[in-house]
Amino acid sequence: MLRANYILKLLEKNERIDGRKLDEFRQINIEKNIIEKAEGSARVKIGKTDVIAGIKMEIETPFPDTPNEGMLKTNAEFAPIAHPDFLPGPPSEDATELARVVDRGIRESNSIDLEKLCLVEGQKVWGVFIDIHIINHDGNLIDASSLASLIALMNTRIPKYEDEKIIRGEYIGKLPMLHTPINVTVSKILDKYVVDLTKEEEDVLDAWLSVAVREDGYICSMQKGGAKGLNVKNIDEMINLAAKKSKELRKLL
Amino acid sequence: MLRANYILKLLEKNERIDGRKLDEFRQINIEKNIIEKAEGSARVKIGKTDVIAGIKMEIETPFPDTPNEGMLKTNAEFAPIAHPDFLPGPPSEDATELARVVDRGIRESNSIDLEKLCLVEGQKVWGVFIDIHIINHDGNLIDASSLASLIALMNTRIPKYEDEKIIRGEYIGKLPMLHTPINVTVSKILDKYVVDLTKEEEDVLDAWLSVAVREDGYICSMQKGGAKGLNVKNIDEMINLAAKKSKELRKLL
Amino acid sequence: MLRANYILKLLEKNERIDGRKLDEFRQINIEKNIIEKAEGSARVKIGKTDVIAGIKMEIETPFPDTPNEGMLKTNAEFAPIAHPDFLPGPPSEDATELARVVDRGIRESNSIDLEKLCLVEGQKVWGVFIDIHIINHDGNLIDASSLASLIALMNTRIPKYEDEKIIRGEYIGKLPMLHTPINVTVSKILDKYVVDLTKEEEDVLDAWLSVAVREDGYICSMQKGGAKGLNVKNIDEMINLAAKKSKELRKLL
Amino acid sequence: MAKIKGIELIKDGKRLDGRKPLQIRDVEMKVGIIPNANGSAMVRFGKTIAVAAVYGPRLLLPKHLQEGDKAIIQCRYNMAPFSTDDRVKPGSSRREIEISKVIRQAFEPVLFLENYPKTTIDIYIEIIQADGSTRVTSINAASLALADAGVPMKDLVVALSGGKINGTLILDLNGLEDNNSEADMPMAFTANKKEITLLQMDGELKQEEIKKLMTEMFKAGEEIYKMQIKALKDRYSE
Amino acid sequence: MAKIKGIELIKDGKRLDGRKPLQIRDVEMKVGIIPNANGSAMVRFGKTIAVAAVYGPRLLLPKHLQEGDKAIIQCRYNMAPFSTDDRVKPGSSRREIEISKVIRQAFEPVLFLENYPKTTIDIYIEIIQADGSTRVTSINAASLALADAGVPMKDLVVALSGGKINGTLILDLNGLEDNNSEADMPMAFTANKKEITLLQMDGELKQEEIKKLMTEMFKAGEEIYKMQIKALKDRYSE
Amino acid sequence: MAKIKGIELIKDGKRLDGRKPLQIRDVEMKVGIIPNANGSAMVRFGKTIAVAAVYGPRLLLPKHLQEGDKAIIQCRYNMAPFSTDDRVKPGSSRREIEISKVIRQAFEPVLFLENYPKTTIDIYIEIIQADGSTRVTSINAASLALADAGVPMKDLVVALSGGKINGTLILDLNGLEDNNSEADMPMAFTANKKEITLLQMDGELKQEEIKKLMTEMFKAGEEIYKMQIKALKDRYSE
Repeated sequence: MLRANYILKLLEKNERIDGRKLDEFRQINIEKNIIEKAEGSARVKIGKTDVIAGIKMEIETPFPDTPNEGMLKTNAEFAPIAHPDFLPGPPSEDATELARVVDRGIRESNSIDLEKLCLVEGQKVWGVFIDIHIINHDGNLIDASSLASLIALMNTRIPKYEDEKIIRGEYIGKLPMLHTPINVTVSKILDKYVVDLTKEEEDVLDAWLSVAVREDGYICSMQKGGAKGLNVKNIDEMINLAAKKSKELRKLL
Repeated sequence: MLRANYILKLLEKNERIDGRKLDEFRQINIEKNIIEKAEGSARVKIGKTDVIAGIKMEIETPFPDTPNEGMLKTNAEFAPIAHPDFLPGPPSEDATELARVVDRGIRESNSIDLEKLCLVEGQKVWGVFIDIHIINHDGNLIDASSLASLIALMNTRIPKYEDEKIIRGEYIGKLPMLHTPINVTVSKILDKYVVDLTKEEEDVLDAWLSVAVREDGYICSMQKGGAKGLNVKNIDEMINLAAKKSKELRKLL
Repeated sequence: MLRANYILKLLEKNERIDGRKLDEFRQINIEKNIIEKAEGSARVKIGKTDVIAGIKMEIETPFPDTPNEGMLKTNAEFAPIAHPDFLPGPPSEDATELARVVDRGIRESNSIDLEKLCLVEGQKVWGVFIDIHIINHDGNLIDASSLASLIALMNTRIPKYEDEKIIRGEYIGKLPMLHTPINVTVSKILDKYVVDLTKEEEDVLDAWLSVAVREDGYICSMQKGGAKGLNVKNIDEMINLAAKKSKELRKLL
Repeated sequence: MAKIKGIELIKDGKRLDGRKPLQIRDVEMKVGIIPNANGSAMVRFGKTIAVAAVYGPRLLLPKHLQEGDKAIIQCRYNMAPFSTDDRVKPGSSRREIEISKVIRQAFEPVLFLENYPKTTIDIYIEIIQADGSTRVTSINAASLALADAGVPMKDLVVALSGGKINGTLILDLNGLEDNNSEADMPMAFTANKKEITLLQMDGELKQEEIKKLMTEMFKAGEEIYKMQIKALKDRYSE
Repeated sequence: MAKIKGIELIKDGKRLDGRKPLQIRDVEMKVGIIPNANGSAMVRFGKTIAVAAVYGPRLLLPKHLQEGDKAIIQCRYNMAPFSTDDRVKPGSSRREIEISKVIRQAFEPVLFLENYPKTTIDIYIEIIQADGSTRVTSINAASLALADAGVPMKDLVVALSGGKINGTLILDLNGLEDNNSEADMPMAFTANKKEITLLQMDGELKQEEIKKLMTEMFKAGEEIYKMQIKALKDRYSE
Repeated sequence: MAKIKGIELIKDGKRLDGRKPLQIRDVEMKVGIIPNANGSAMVRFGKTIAVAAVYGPRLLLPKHLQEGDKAIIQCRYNMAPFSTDDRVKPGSSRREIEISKVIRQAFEPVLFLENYPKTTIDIYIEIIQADGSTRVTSINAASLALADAGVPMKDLVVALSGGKINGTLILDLNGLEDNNSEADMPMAFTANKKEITLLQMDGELKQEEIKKLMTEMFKAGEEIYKMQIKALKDRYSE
C-alpha cells in the first residue's frame, strides 16, 4: 500500500516511479523468427514484460458462411513461469480477454487476406493459429502481445501442401497481409493518462482503454477495462494519445 | 423446520399450505412459440415454477443400429437465475436425472416418428434437440419440463434443407408426432398422495413416482425417487392418480 | 511407522514380513478370456493384487506418418473399488504413468505386428485398446498390469469387418504377435534389491526400476521411480535381477 | 447388443437364449473379493458381471460436504471400457450419473444414516461385463458388499429386471432383449418387507401388466434373496 | 445470422427491418419475473431477449475467495442452447467468458462494494433469444435486476450498441447487421453522470465517427433510461 | 519430425546433422531470464529450447495439501503450442503428465525438502521449441533455475539422452533421430556423486549396450556440468 501511495503521489506531479514520462513506453526489444518450427514467430520485450507469439499454419474446414476464407484463431496462455500468481490450468478470464482483444485487433482490421488462404472452397482452408505465450509479466500484456502477434504474422510463411500433407520446412510464400494494426492501451490514473503501465502501476489504475489503430488511421477495435468509468472527453483524449503512440510503435515494424 | 412441521400437520388433515386439495395442480400457464429462433418452443408455468423448452433441429449422423431414424437428445440446465442453490457449472445430478426422465417419457412412448426424419440412410438424419431451461424453480420440475417439451415438440417445424445447408426460417412442415405422453409425478408424504408439490413441500416428501401416461392409457415410463420405499399398493394407487391427472393435463395440449 | 520400521528391520536380515525371499514373487494366478465381450482379456492376481486387462478392437484413422499400421492405445483406471485412497475422477498421475509404462513395454518391443492391422492405407486401421482395470491394489501394479495386458493380447481375436461394420462375436483370426515382453520391477530398499513389493513395502522403498525384457533377452523399456537415486552398479544389478525373474514369469504365458 | 428391426425374441414360449419367460439367468454371487475394501462382492447374472466395494462409514472431507446429523452415501456406477461390444470411453456419462443416483436411493431407506454423522458410506460399482440388467445386478452386489462391510441394514436389498417382449412378460432381460423389448422395468426392494426402493420403467405397459409383472418379480426376488444369504454364509464359513 | 457477401444493409435510408439509421428496435422491459431471485428482469430489444437475476449480497464461500474489505461481483452471461440459429452447446465459450467479465466491470463503478465485505453479488444472465446486441440488452436487464434486488446503486446503467453499415452510422444492431457491419460498438454508461462503464468496438471507424456515434448513443440512452424507470415503477405499482 | 520408413540416420560415421555419434549438439544456457521468478533459466540443445522457472519454497494452499514435515515439489512440463511441427493443443496430455512426474522425481533426491515444511517448490517448464530430448533439456534448465532461486541442493542435476541408430550408440538425440531410433534413453544424474535420478528407456538394447551408453553419457555429462557452472557464474558476475 505504501508503494501504491507513492506511485500515486508521483503521478500527481506527472512523474513515474521509473522516471518515465506519462506517455513514454519502456524500451522495446523485438526478435523475429525465433522459433524455427513455427511458421512465424516474434518475441517482444517491453521493459521486463516478455512475450512470445508463435504462428502455426494448419489445414482446417472453413466456417459454413465463409467457405472460401482461411481461419484465424488466437489463444493466450499465462504460462505459470511468468508470474507468481499464474497457476497451471485452463485459461483464466484475463487470458481469455487478452486473446480475444488481440484477435479482434487483427481480425477487424482485415490484417490477413483470408481469401487467399482457401485451398478447396467449403472444404479446406489454411487455419492461422496465433499462440501467445507470456514469459514474464510486468504489465501491458495487451500491447506487447498484439505487437508480437502482428510481427509474427508479418514474418509467417505458408508451408507447401502436397498430397494432402503439409510439408513442414518448405514454403510457398509469405502470409498475405493487408493491414498492420497497432494496439495501444492508455490508462487513466487519477486524472492522468498514462501508457505502458508496469504491473505495479496497473494495480492502481482507474480505467484503461485499448485501441487498435491501423496504418490509415482507422480505429479497428477498442476495449475498456478497469473498475472506474470514463467520460466522453476521457475517451476522446485517450484515443488521441493511442493514435499518436501507435505512430511511434509502427516504426518498429 | 417449523415450516416443515406445519406442512406435515396440515397434510394430516388433508390440507395444504396454499389451500389446494392434495390432488390439485397449481394454475398452469402455457405460452407457445415464444422463441422465434428455435424450431419449436414453449414456456410452461405451474404456479411459480417457470420452465422454457426449446427445440433445435440439426443435421446429425444416425446411430449405426438405427441408420434410418432421426435422433432425439434432451438436455436440462438448472440456470443459476432460477434458484439460490443453482450454481453455474456442468449439469448437476438432479439436472441430469430430469433430462433423462423427460427424454424417456418422449422416447419410450414413440412420440416422434423418427423414421420420417431420415435424409440419407446411415449418413444424415435430423437430430431433435430438446433443451430445458429452468427460469424459476418452485417444485415439480419434471411435470413442468415434460409438458413444456411435449408442447414445444408439437409446435416444431422442420426447416428446409438444401445444398447441404439448413435454411433457418423456412420450413417444410411440422415435426411428425405419433403420441403425446403426459408426465405426472405423485408424491407420498406421510400416508398421503399429493401432486404438484411446491419446493417446500418437496423438502418433506418421503418418495415420489413419476409416470408418463400416453393418450391410449399405456404407461410409457416410470421413475421412483425419494429417500423412502414404497409398497406395491402405494405404487398402484400412485399410478392410478397419475393416470387420472394426466387426463386433466391432456386438455391443455 | 512401527510397521514400516519392522519391515526395514526384517529386510536388514534379508527377511520379508510375509516370509518371502527378497527375489521371490507372491503366488501368481492367471485367468484368460474372462470377458466375452472383449476381443481379449486376462485377469492376473499377484498375491492380493488383482488386475483385469481387456482388449477392444475398434476401427480408427491411422496416424499420418504410419498410414499402414494399426494403432495401440493403453489406458489404466485406478477404480475406486481397489483401494481406500483411489477416488472417482480423471486418471491420477500414477495411473497415467502406469498406462504409459505398460504401453511402452508392448510398443517398443514390437509385440504386435501393427502392419497386419491395416485395412485401407491412410484411412482405416484396427485400433487395439488395452484397458487396465485395477480390482485390488496390494503393490506391484506395473508387473501385474503388464502381464495381464500381454496375456490378454496373446488371446485377442480380430473381429470380422464387413460393410463398414464390425461384426462382434465373429472372428477372422488371432491378433498377430511378434514378441512377448515381460516387465519386472526391482526395488531398492536400504541396500537390498527386492521384487514384487506389497503396498506396505512400497511405502518404504528408496527407488525402483521397471524393466521390460523380451524373449530374446533384449531390454525394451525401462522406467526409474522413487525418491532416491541409483548408481550405475545398482542399475546393472537390478537389470540382472529383472532379466532373471522375467525368465521365470515367462513360463506362465 | 444392437437394436434389430423385427427381431422375434420369443419363439414357442422360449427366449432366444433358451429361457422360459419368467426364468432368470444363471446367477453367481461371491462375497469378499476385494481385500482392501470394508466390504465387497461380485454378482453375475448370465454374462452381466458387477463388482461392488464399500468403503466406510468414513470421515467425509472436505468438511463443508459433511452433514452434521447423518452420513451421506456416495455412489458411483461405472462401466469398464471393455465391458460392452463397442468400447466405453472412460469418464461418467449422463446415463452413469443417473444410475449412480437411483442406486444410491435404493439403499437410503435401509441404512441407519443418522448413526454416522459427518461420514460417508462409499458404494463403488464396476460393470466388468454388460449384457443387460446391469443396474439391478449392481444393486445385488452392493447389497452384499454393504452386509460384508458390516454396515447395519434394516433389510437386504434385492433387485431384478422385468419386461415385455413380443407381448410376453419376462424376467431378467439380457442385452439383446433390453435393446429390443417393448418394456423394461428394473426394480429393487427390501427382501422381507418388500419396500420398493428403486423402480424405473421404459416402454409400453398397461397398468395391469405392471402389477402382474411386479408379482412375478417379487416371487423371483425370493430366489435371489436366498442366493444372497447363501453367498454371505459362504463368506463367513470360509 | 450468417455473414453474407455484398449484402446491402441499408436502402433509401432504411434498414432491412424498416428502421431508420438511428432508430432502436421495439423494446420491452419487465421487472421482477423470477420470484426466487432477490431481483430480476427481462429486457427485449427486437428479437433479442435477456433475462437477468441477482442473488445477494450473500456470504461468499469457500472463505478463501472472500475479500475482507468489500463484496465481489460474480457475473455469468450464458446463451440458452435454443437462442440462436444453430444450437449453442452448453458450457461457457471464450466469448461468454469475456462478455461476463466486461458486464461485471460495467457495474463495478456504480455499486457500493465496500459496504458488503466478504459477500458476493451474483449477476446471472440468460440469453433466451439472440438477434444482435445481446450484451447491452443483458446490461439493461441486469441494471433493472440490481435495482429490483434493492442493491444500492450510484446510478442506473444504460446500454446500447452503435455501429456502421454501408457507410451509415446506426444504433441498436440486429444479428444480421452485427455480422455484416463495418463496425459494431457496444457501450454502457451511467444514466445521469454519463460515465462510460463498458466500451468495446470492432470494425473500422474514424475517430470523428466514434465521437458522433457516441453522441447519438447518449441521446438514445435517454429513452432507454426512461423505459427502465417506467419498468421499475410498474413493478412497484403492481 | 515424422517416423520415416527405412531412413538411414548415420552414414560414414556421421549423423544426418553432421555430428559424430557421441557428439552433443550446440548448447546454450542462460540463467535468470525471468525477473518475476525466484529462479529461472533457458537451456538450448540444438533447436530444442526449454525455459524453467522456480517459485518457492512458498506456503502451499489449500492447507489440506500441505505436508506437515516437508516441502512438496510441484512440477509442470508443458509444450508451447508452436513448439512442434503440428500445433500442440493447449492442456496437459498424458505424455506431459508422466514427464512432469519423472522430472519432479529427478530433483527429489537432491533437495532438502524436510527444511521447508508446509511449503511447495514449484518447478514450471515451458518447451519453446521441441527437437528431441526435451525432458533432459528441461532438467538442465530446472537445475539451473533451482540454483538461481537459491534453493539449497546436495548437487546439481545434469541430464542428457543417449540412444541407438542404425546399430550405433549415440548421444543427444534430435527429433528425427528420436522418432526413428532403435533406442532412446534419457537420463539425469547428480553431477558429482553420479546418482541417477531419472532413467527411462524405449527401444531395443542389450544390457551391455546400456552399460556402455551410460558410461558415455556420464562422460558427456561432465561437459554439461561445466556449462551449468559457467552459466551460473555468468549470472552472478553480471
